Amino acid sequence: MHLAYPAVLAVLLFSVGVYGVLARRNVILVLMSVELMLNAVNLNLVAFDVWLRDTLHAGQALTLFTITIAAAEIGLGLAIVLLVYRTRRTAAVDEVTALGDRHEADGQGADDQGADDHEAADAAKEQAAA
Amino acid sequence: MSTLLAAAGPLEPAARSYLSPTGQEVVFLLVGVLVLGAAVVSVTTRRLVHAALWLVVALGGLAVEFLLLTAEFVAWVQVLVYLGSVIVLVLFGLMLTRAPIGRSPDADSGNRPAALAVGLASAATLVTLVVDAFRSSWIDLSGAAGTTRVTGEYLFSHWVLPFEALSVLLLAALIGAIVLSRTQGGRARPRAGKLRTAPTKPKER
Amino acid sequence: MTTAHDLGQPFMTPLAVADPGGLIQSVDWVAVAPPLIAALAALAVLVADLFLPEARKRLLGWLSAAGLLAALAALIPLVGDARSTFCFTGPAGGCSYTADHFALAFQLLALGGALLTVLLSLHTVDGAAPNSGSAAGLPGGEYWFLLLSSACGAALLPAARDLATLVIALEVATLPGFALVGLRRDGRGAESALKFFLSSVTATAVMLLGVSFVYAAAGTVQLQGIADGLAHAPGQLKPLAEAGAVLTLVGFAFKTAAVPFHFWVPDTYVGAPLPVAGYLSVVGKAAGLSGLALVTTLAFRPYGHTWGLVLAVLAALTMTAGNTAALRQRADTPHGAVRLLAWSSVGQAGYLLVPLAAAGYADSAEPLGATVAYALIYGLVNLGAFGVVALVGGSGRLDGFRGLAGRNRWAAFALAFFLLCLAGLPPGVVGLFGKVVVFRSAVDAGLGWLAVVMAVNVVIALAYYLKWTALLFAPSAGEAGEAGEAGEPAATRRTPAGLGAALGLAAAGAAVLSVAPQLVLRVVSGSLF
Amino acid sequence: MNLLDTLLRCVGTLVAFLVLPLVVGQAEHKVMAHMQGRLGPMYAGGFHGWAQLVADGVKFVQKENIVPAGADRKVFQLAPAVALLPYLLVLLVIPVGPDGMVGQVVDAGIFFVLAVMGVGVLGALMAGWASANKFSLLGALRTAAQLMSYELPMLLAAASVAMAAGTVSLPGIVDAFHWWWVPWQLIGAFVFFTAGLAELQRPPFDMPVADSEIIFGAYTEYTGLRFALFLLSEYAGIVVLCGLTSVLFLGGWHGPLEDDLGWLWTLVKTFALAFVVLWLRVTYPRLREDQLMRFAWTVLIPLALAQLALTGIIKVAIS
Repeated sequence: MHLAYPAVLAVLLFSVGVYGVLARRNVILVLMSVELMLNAVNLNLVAFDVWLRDTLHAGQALTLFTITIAAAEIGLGLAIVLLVYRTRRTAAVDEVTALGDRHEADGQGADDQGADDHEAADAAKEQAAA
Repeated sequence: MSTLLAAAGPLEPAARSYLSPTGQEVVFLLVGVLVLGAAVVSVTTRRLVHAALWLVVALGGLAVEFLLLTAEFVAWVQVLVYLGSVIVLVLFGLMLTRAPIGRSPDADSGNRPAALAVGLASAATLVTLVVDAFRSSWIDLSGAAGTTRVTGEYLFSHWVLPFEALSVLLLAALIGAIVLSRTQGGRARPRAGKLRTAPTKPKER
Repeated sequence: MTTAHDLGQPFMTPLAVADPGGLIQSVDWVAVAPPLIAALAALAVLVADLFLPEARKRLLGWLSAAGLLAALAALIPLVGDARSTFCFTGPAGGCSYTADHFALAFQLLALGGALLTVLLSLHTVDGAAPNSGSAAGLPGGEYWFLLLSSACGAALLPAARDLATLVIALEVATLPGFALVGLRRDGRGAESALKFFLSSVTATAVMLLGVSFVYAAAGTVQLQGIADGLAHAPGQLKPLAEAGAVLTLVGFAFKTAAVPFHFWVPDTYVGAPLPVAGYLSVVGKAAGLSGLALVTTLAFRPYGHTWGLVLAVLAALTMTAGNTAALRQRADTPHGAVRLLAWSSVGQAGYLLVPLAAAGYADSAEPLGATVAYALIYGLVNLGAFGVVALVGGSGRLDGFRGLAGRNRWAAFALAFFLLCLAGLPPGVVGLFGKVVVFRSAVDAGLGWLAVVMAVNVVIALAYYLKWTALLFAPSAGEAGEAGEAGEPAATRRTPAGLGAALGLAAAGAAVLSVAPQLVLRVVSGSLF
Repeated sequence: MNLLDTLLRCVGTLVAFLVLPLVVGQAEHKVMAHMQGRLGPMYAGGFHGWAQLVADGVKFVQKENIVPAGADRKVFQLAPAVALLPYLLVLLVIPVGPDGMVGQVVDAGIFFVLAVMGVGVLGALMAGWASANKFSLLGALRTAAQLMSYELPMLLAAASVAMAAGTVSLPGIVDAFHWWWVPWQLIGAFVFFTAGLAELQRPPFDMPVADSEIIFGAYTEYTGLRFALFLLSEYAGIVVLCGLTSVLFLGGWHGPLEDDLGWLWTLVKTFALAFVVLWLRVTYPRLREDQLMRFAWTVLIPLALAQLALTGIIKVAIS
């Protein structure tokens, strides 16, 4: 098999993943795009491993490791997303901005966080009532 | 699976040319187009759960590609981990964050044109790079490079250290995920079916 | 087989098991002891957490500290000759793990930094943490476990000698960090964790793509083998190899928070529990830095001038961006102190990159010594600064530090000392020496322009460090108005034992090094690999 | 192996896939009835109601296929297939008799089986989400959680057998079998079978699909043929689980006259286990959702780990 086939497929997949990471707004969709990128890398590694006839099988070993890393990342990542959703009631990347650099003076004071959480709780109540 | 693959095409690379692809190459290309198409739909569709399901198609197709590249063990691990666990977790996450049926307003952000430009640019660069580098390289698929026995041998004769480090990683991820998804003060919640002695209200946050 | 020959790949024999007994790699347990002990301690803490009654949970913190001390002690027998283990039983040879001077120095930094962090977080973990702004404390057992496993990864990383181990060690060092950042389980922590997580995973994916390209071009993932492979790679694969090298650097640059991969730093540090922020700023950065040093000086040696230039530009950008942003921090923003430290740590990362760039130009690993020395100094002092901020607590505004000398003299003196060390002014002589060493490495390598940029940056940094120091000794204006929200009670509270010990250790260390800087500067002269 | 041979094996597997679940289903009717002191279906087909399930099938086909208005049509319609197909694939690799009496030899048999069976959970998730019904969604989430939790002990138990046999190929494992493996791997067999039962959501592990609790969980909105497909997948699952358990832990085709009657032994063992599955349904009360989870994590996984350790120790002692 021509090596260019898997290699081109891999880089195209990777680019699709890059597009997804940049274009998506929902955090879980971003995570899925990252998975696409990682899978592209896996295809690359397997193809190179077979091509090189590597006696150490570094490519396949690294592929297995990458798959495991991806699983670990997605597990932890979803836990984080759910945590954000629970406290902020959103899963959109660009709505999670409470910590940005604020150069304009904001008079909220030390407990702005508390206010945030209360807002979230209120929103939740409204949703439940609706 | 070997017989199924054998039915697909001769294992020996007969002629090395772009113009007369072997049966295996044809299958690889067809599956590749499917994978790529599914991936594109997965990152562009505005229905959240559909995106995840298209991702299933893409990742499953990749498992087939691994099989075609004789990496059998990797292919099964791909199915086991990605299709059986990762996607299920993703769907779980989508459903717990209230994925609506139909189009979702918060699927895409405003910078799609920029993202498209970056994606196309990276695709163009990388494809040029790869095609240029591998224009005269062929894979010889005659040896079985990825059976379970071979995999076991190389993992445990060469890659013990990263393998052990991975176990730390997995345990840390597991504990981290559990502790993050536990609600605050969740240790002593009343079990269903038992009488509550006092109304359990979470302490003021 | 013919394909490999056509492209000049080293000939590889088909897989054959030489002897069944040699199937499993032999292990030198002494050499791997430091990360191993950290991992075992992590497990021990996790199991102990299950069985200890609620009242005894405090012991877990001390157990973690003991584990890290033991891991540090395990470094001592390794001083001297380099020892390698987990060697490949093939014709190619090479090892996955090597405990040489470089590895030991960074392991010292990682494990020592983790130990200081444990001491810093002892009082944050048990019970209600008064300075975190939320009533919920941190879940003890899990906190220590995650911290220790991250430290294990950070200790494994500098000794890793192949890309697979390197990548996994980097993940082991970072991944528990995501959970640690969000461990308070409130909105702020979750947001920080999310930002940290998303940008880090993306960087990992990009880095892995680079690794795959490098693997294709060099035919191996062992660092030494990559250097040989790249040197002899056919011309056709050169662009691929270069692209791979650049993409790999991106991943590590992200972990060191080099510009333009730094945007996650301030938000993450602010939302994280303070000791965790300190930990990330020191150990997380050390992990990324050691990986960067290994990859560049060992694996990508043939492309020294290319990445030398890239790193030099990165260093200049990083220190400038970090320091200017730190300068623009206003005194009344919430969490301003942490934000300032975060930006200053970005700036410091710029200094740390300078010797790496110099190593590319000088075509030897010699300038790396400056990075090691500076990283050790920076780690000690920066953790100390985070410790004082944790001690003072309150809203974390810079205004809250006004007149600290009047309320808590020792804390004020300690913070002032740490800040002066970071700035590089007497009496913080050690910071000054560190900067001089870094400076010299740049000049020696012929990077005059970088030296100038660095000098300008040191001056910029002086401004905000001195401003903060001055604030400590200024009379408290508007006592009554400030008292309510600046955390007055927190400042007059008795210093918790762990925090005090950590501050004492850091201050004593910095002071000793200021008197006798040759202790750490000796690293500069010796050979690292 | 030529194309004809491959085709023949595929057809054989398909026939087994269509017939065996029906046999189990019919057996369930009659066995349950007799255990409860009833007769069960007696009329369809004449002799003891043997054609009852065929009649049921005809009825299901005639029913209207309803897709709820708010549902996601495509996913809703696709879900039964996703739930059913993995079992067909798994059946393809289960060896029935010695000397290649198997649909398709897969080198990494155990891995293949567990990997493919894990995909089935997607069907339940798709069905539950696409139904636009909160009970369905809840049931689907419970199903997914349950399947993910029980996947791990199943994997560990299977790993123990693979370790004992020194291979992960299913025919290879049966080849290596000795009678004393039964006591040796007893704990593993228990864990595997129980976890498999939970993966099938058979009673007593049927909390996610309990009709009296959350009105059939993910399958609430399904009618007609699609519902029948879900039912079929449950019975196919029983066949697959029992077949796997007998191959992995009970020696598959081993028994008297195994050269000629090997296939019969496999079938006998499979159906004996299937009988146990039915028996359990009649005997045990349903586990509560939290008990279900706790059972997986605090009972089965430690047991599986213990079995793994035991296997390792004895394996080292033997060699």
